[in-house]
Formats: sequence, C-alpha cells, structure tokens
Amino acid sequence: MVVYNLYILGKNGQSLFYREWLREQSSNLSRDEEDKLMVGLLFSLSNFAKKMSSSPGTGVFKSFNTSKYKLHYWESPTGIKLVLNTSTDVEPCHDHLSTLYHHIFIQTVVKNPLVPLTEPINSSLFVTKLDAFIKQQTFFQD
Amino acid sequence: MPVDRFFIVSKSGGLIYSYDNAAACPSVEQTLGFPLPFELDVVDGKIEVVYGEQDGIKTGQVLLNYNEHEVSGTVVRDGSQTGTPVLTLLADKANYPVNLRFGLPKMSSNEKIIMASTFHTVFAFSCQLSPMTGSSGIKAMDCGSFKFFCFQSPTGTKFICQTDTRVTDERAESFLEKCYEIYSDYALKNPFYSLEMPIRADLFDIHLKSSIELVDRPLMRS
Amino acid sequence: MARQGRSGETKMEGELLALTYGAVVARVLKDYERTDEVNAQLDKMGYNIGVRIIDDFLAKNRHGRCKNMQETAEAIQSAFKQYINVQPQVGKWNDAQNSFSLTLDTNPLTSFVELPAELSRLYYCQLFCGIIRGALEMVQLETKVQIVADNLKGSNVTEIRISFVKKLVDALPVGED
Amino acid sequence: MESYTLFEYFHNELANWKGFGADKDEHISILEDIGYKVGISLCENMCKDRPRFKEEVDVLRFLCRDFWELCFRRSANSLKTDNAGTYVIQDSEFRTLTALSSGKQFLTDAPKFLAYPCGLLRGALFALTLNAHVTVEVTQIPAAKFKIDILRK
Repeated sequence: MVVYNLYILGKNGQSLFYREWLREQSSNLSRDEEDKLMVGLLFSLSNFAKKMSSSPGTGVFKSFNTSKYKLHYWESPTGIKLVLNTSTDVEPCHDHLSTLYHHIFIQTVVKNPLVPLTEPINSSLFVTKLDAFIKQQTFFQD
Repeated sequence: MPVDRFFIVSKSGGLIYSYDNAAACPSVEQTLGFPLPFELDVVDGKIEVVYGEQDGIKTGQVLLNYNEHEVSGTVVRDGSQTGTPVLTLLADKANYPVNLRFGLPKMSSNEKIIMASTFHTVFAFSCQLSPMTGSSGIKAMDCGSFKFFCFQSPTGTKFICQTDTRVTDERAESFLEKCYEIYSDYALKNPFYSLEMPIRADLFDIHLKSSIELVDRPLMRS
Repeated sequence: MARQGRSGETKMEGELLALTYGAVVARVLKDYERTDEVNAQLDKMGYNIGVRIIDDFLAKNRHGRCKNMQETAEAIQSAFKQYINVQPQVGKWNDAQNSFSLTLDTNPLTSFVELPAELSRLYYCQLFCGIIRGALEMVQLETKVQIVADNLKGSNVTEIRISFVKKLVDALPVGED
Repeated sequence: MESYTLFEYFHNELANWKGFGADKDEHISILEDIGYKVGISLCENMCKDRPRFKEEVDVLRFLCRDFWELCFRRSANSLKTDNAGTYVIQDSEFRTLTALSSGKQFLTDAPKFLAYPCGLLRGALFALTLNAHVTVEVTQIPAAKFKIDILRK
C-alpha cells in the first residue's frame, strides 16, 4: 500500500496545494496546467455521477481506479476539493480525507488569517502536520 | 438487475452501442400556488430544482410537465410553434395555481452520445494524470449510489457498464470481458458491420442480454 | 482563589467577545464620519469572519450543504447557540418560503450598550449580518441579511432578516468548458 | 467553549484588519489600545467578588493563571521576577499564535497578533491598580515571552 500524491483545489478550481511522496510518471504539464486538468476531470466526473444516478442527488463521485492507481476524492461543503492518489490496494479513505480537512486544514489554514483561502497555501505548519498525518496512516509505506 | 446500463465506445470516442435498463425515477406531481417554494434554474438546457427541496420535490429534479403538457428543454409544448418558455409562465402570478410534474428524464440518445465522448476524454486524462508509469485509464468508479466499470480492449474499444453497488470489481470485469467476446463474435465477424459504426445486430443483442442476466444469478444465490 | 463554575465561565467569555466588539465599534466610529460607512466596515469584518467560521461550524457538526431555507435556518439557529450561547427563534417566513427572521430575545453583544441618539443610524450588530452572509456564500447561497429590529433602538428583541437571492454555481477557472 | 471560537476568528480578523491606522505601527498601537480598554473592564468584572490581592506577586499570579485562562484558554507556563518590579511570563503555545506556524514563518507578522493581548494585560493590571509597561518577544512561534515592568510613581 502506497501513497503517491495529494492535490488540494479551491472552490473555484484554484490550485491550493500539491504534495507528492512517490511519483514515477510526470504528466509533462506545469503545476498550473495539471491542476486545471484535474479540476476539469473532477468537474466532469461529478457531473457524470449526478446525471447517471437514477435518484436525484444520490450520484456523487467518490473514487476511481485504473490498473496502477486509485484516486480518492472528497469535497468539503465549502467547495474545497481533496484528491489523494494511492496504490490500488488501498481501501476508500474518505474518513482520512475529511479528518485531514477538519483537523489540519481548518486548524492551520482557515484559522490563520495570513493564509488566503483562494491562493496556494504557504503555511509550513500545514505541510508539517499534513506530512505527519499521512505518514502515520497504515497505508503509507516508506 | 444489477447492470443498469451498458455502452460500447469506439476508439475515437463515438457511441456504437447502448443498452439502458436504468430504473426510471418516480416522478412527483404537485399543484402549487404562487410563489413557488423552491428555486428553479436552467441547467444543461433543462429546468431544474436548484434549491429549496420540499414535499418530495428534490434538488436535481427536472420539470417534466406543466399543466399536463410536456416540457421540452425550457419550453412547454402547448401547441404553439416553438412552445412557450416555462420560466416566464411561472413568473406570472396570473397563471397560478399550476400543476407541475418533476422527475428525472430518461437519458436521451444525444445525452448518451455526449456521455460516451466525455467518458472517452476523462479516460484519457486519467492515464495522463497517473503518478505511476504504465497505467490504464479508469477501470472502476465509485459514485455513491452506483458503480461504473470500463474495460478497454487492446484495440481501444471501451466496454462500459453502470451497475448497482453490490457488483464487485471481479464480476464486472468478467462481464465486460465476456461482452468483448460477444462483440468480437457477433459484430466484428459480421461482414455487414462497419467498424466504428453503431451495432445493429439481433444476435449481438440476444447474447448480450443473456450475459447481463448471468451477472444477476450468482447474486441471487448469496 | 475559587474556580468559577461552568456558567460563570461562559458568561465571562461572552463578555470577552462583547467588550472587544464594543471597543472595536467605538474605534471604527472614530475613524469614519458617516454611520453608514461604519455599518459597511462592521459588515465587511463580519463577512471576513463568516467565510472562515463556516468551515469550523460544518466540521464540528459534520454538516453538509443545506437543501432548502428551512434547513439553512435551523443550521444558523444552531450556530448562534454554539457560538454566542443564545438560541434565536426562527419565524416570519414569507410565502415563497425563502425568507425568514431570526429573533434574539437576548443579545450578548449589546448587554452593556446604550446607543446615543446621534448614532440612531448605526446598526450595532451589523457584524452578525456580515458573518451570516459570508458563511452562506461559502456554501453557494447568495443572501441578503439585514437587521430589521434593534434592541438598542426601542425594540425588545433583535431581529435579523435573511432572504434568499440566488444559488451560486460552482465556477471553473477561466478557460475550462 | 465555542463562544471562544468566535472570539478567536474575530481577533484574527482584527489582527489582519487593514482599517486600523495608516501603517503597521499605528495598527499595532490601536489594537493595543483596544485591548487596554477591554482588559480594564474584563478584569474589573472578574475581580469584583474577590478579596483584594495581598501582594503584587499575587496579582501577577492571578494574571498568568485565571486571566490567562479566560483570555487565552490555558495558564501561562512560567512566571519569573527579579523582585524589583519586573516580571517575565512565558507561554510556549500562545493562543493567538498557534495557528500561524511552529517556527520562524510569519515571525514578522507576530506583533499584529500580540498587540491586543498585550493591551489586555496592561488593562488588567491597571484595573488591579498597577501601572505597567507590557512588551512581548517572540523568537520562535508559538512561544511568547511577555515582559511586565511595574511603573512606580
């Protein structure tokens, strides 16, 4: 079980944060371009889930996996989007993403007025806590 | 039936086969006075409830009928040439009370074509964004109330199905691989079938349907 | 030294907020000539607080987005109880069910405040309006929030009116389909 | 207590507010002044049912325990004095700084988050009949070292 990388995107698709722990293939795009692609992907998938469900409001995109990775997606009610890519054997980890948001993002980003909510996060405290959190998880292997 | 929808998408993103057995969402009909207790807006060319869920009328539902007349897009088919824009009618107090029916319309053929092409693009992006080398595109997707699976043949044709949440990845994969066999037998081997064109072959339909039923049976035993 | 009991603690905390707010209002009044400018500044402060504190509220209550104004009203009611220890009443719905009033019988911000006559155009609690407006905007609701009854101006309650304006659509960055 | 949370977000807004004064120094001075006024009222209220403090050091102890608890949700870590009117209060996790960073990041912004607290302390001391000069030093967030000089008449 391995954690590859994490994206945090803002309410309007802004790039807020990116971190990678293990990545063997780059997309050959700039940070900005890759985030935009990710936002577009998530937007399409969320719409897709909404359109294809047979009961209104129940189709919510949560995760997908390919042959080599699994993408876990969690969105806060305020529109902040968390994307975590892991190896395919990791179970859905929405609880982990929501904990990350509630205990780390809120405590170090929302509660720090020096960090705007619409720009890349520049809080080293956030990064330290995030790293420690991810490394503690059973699905993280050094 | 755990398989709600099944599609085949050609390697260039065109929809060449579609099977839709998704349960229709029950519609809700209500007679309402002015002003309406919920908010309507145009979303993707249709009139949708965007906020203000009440009394069985849910966010995301689309307006299907206005006073017994069918609503198509944003206009009601009331006999006039182009139909009358519904939102204008609803804004006028004099037209009340009104009888409105809400629900989720069945996917139109056009919507399916667009869906196929969107999925085709998303599939490609999922490869591009992979942090590991040699990744395929999306194989399985969890959407809360349903799952979505995709099998891409070595030639780039995609076999896609939408199922309920009980279906496992393994069962879906074996189902889709079977569909690929069926496609290869009853479409590709059919001299009257042209590649990348929609499949219209009875034998294909028959074999596909029985394959779908097979997905059911093991579940009924458990 | 005796430790103060729970209710004593809550009361003192409420005072910390109320006294701080009072001193801030006094300062803003000094800096701006016109009271409507002061109201605007208090509203802006509230808005900036609202766009952040909403996450705190939703996280602590594991709340998702509300589906209609009734749920929204209940959530705001519960937020008032949580953050200022006073539960307002919700009522006076309009026919379209998209506008309501929050009525506070006691207002912790104004306990020790007496508004002089020359400041009759000041909306002392404008901060609340900004907070509510900012918080709701972050969950895609554009609303109009106003004080319609002020306990510093002869009313025995503080009444805040919240009206739905429109549902905001999640925007994509420029350049997306 | 959640009502403290609202105060925290409000204080954050004040620390970062661009409307107090034309520059950083004025901003800090205004915040300190607001804190001073509030500190006086708050402390008077807290102490109205208490017996008078016997000695100056009792006042400082009250400040770094009870008053600290009310305003900053914890007790300060230590209180030292030179017995000649100067006191040093250390708090290793000062409440208004803990969300900012844990080190040097945002160090230059720290004064904005300490101005109001310094004012509170100065006001509290005044309420307890002590005129004091209150300053604070931060070399590593979130640890703060407050220096209180009691001014003799």
